[in-house]
Amino acid sequence: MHSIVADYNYWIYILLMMIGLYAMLAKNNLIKKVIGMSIFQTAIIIFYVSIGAKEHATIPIIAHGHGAVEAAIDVAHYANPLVHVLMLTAIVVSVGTLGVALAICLAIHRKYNSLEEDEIQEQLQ
Amino acid sequence: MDSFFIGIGVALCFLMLLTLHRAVHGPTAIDRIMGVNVIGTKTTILLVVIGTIYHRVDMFVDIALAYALLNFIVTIAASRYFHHRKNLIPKGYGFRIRPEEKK
Amino acid sequence: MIWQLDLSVLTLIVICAFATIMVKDLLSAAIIFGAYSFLMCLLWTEMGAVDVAFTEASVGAGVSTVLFFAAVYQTSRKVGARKSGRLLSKAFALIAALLTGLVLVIAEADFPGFANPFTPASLHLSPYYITQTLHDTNVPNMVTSVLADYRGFDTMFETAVIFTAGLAVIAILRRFKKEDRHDLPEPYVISEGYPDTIIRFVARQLVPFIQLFALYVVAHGHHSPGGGFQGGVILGASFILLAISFDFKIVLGIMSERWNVLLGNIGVLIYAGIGFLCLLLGANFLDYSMLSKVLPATDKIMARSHGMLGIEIGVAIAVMAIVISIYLNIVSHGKYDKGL
Amino acid sequence: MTLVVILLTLTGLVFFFATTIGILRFPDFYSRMHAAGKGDTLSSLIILLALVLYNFHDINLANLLVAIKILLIVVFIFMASPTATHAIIDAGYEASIKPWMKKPEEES
Repeated sequence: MHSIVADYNYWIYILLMMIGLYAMLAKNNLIKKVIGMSIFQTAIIIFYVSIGAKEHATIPIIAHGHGAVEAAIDVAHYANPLVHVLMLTAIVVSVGTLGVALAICLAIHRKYNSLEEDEIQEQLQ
Repeated sequence: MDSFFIGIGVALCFLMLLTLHRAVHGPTAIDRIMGVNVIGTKTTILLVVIGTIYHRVDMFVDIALAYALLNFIVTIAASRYFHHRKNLIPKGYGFRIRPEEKK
Repeated sequence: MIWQLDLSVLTLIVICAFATIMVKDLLSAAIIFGAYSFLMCLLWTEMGAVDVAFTEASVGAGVSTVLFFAAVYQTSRKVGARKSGRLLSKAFALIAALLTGLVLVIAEADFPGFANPFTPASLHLSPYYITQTLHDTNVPNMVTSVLADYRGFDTMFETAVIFTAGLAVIAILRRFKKEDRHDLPEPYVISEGYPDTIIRFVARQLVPFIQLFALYVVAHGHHSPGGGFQGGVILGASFILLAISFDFKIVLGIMSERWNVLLGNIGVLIYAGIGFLCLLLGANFLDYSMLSKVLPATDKIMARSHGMLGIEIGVAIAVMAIVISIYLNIVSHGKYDKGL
Repeated sequence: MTLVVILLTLTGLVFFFATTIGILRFPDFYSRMHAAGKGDTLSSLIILLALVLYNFHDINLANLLVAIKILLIVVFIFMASPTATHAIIDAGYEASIKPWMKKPEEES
């Protein structure tokens, strides 16, 4: 019970990853598959950001106020900025992949007039 | 005072859960749009509340401002659908077909 | 992090994810996915990842949900009926997903504890960034300094990836010649000839504020959350708002296709060009401290800060152009004559 | 000051609660939208005002800037939220949703 609450983020990321994977594999509709891919991506982002989280830590921007700069910076006082950088770019890249995936869906719909996987396969045979 | 704001945040999350019922189960797609619109407003406020809990509101207020400006786009884009295509509840949509939809 | 909010928001997220997958209507799925992205933004904020939250806010509210809507409008809203032969493949998919979950659950036992400040990820590299950022670059926002300076090479290729995505969308959808377009479906138009004065008026009032705010986000990214990616996405979203509330043509009038592609190129070129400028001045690629020779009245530390600003501007221009380009191609079926 | 902040926040929360009850319990789309549009805008105004007061504990430039930004959020919510409501209701009207009547119409 303790580990379920303490590692809640990790459990949820596993659950979301399973939901996304299931949608990508089982759903018949291509746009549903794209939504599953997006959920999968966000699961991975949750994992990374959870690794970077620290208890009692503030956001990774140094409180500079106006003129007063802290002399010594306590590392445990700021959240890990590295994972934030990696995930920030991952989100913007996910827009790019989303755009390409939807463009491919549109091109498929143009040619086969359907977004269902099995109907497209019937037409292909 | 911090625990007071955390309580406010949790209460807002609970209200979002109730609104999510409308967004998830809402009989028509338009009810869903309405639910998402309300969730968006609550998100804007929760962002400022979280900033208050962190004692760094000056850093969080920009995100809330972005939401206040952009939240509008999703709603308009979604609601425009019904001007040309009026099939509100086509057959087989939603989680299950309710008795009143079968008419 | 605030664990009370953490628990509540994560529970809401799981409900949203289930609903998005289960609902049998693509438009509703896209709408619930919008709520999912709002909740994601809350989760990042609550864990202290403000820059990630800002990106998610601008992307989720401005672009990705609208792209889903556009794709659903241009294709069809219907999800096909269930067929009997699908049951077996669904069972296989369920087994595969459960197996993946099982492997991850077993691996979870070895994960460092959540919110532990002494995990391996937080011990080796990131303490340097946290303690030295202000000393090295005079930029209080560590995320900006790591993004644009310490890991600038990485970010350059991320920008190149986005640029490639824009090119790929153009290559897949765009038909330049009129005679090639006979097989294309008619794009679904919602805004043309629709006289809704209220929405038009409010959109016309809001768009300048959105663009001004985007410029502020780009310029102020050194001191507060924000930066090139976020500002670029917000700028792109302002054009999307114009296209939705007015007309497809008005966006093309402001930003023609030629200019759009050119701006995408210019953005990536600014990034790479600043890197090469550093190379010419005798430093390493993207080592901005040598820019102090060119910029008047700056020492090496401030030169790094100014170099970052130049890069953020390049990223913002590229991202804006690519977002607009992807949107215009998807809504007009690559015809650029009319659309959403 | 703290008392005023707590009172304002709780008032906003009550209005939010009323909004949610309205969204859940009203019988048809138009009345639900009525609850959502009005209650949401008002309660966001009240809670954000409380947060402005709470963050404005001592007067200096930084705090003034934050207060102005939060008030700008209020302004934009007041511009955008009613317009969004208008757009949704318009969509519902165009999709020919029938308003709810107290006496259900005769089965046809």
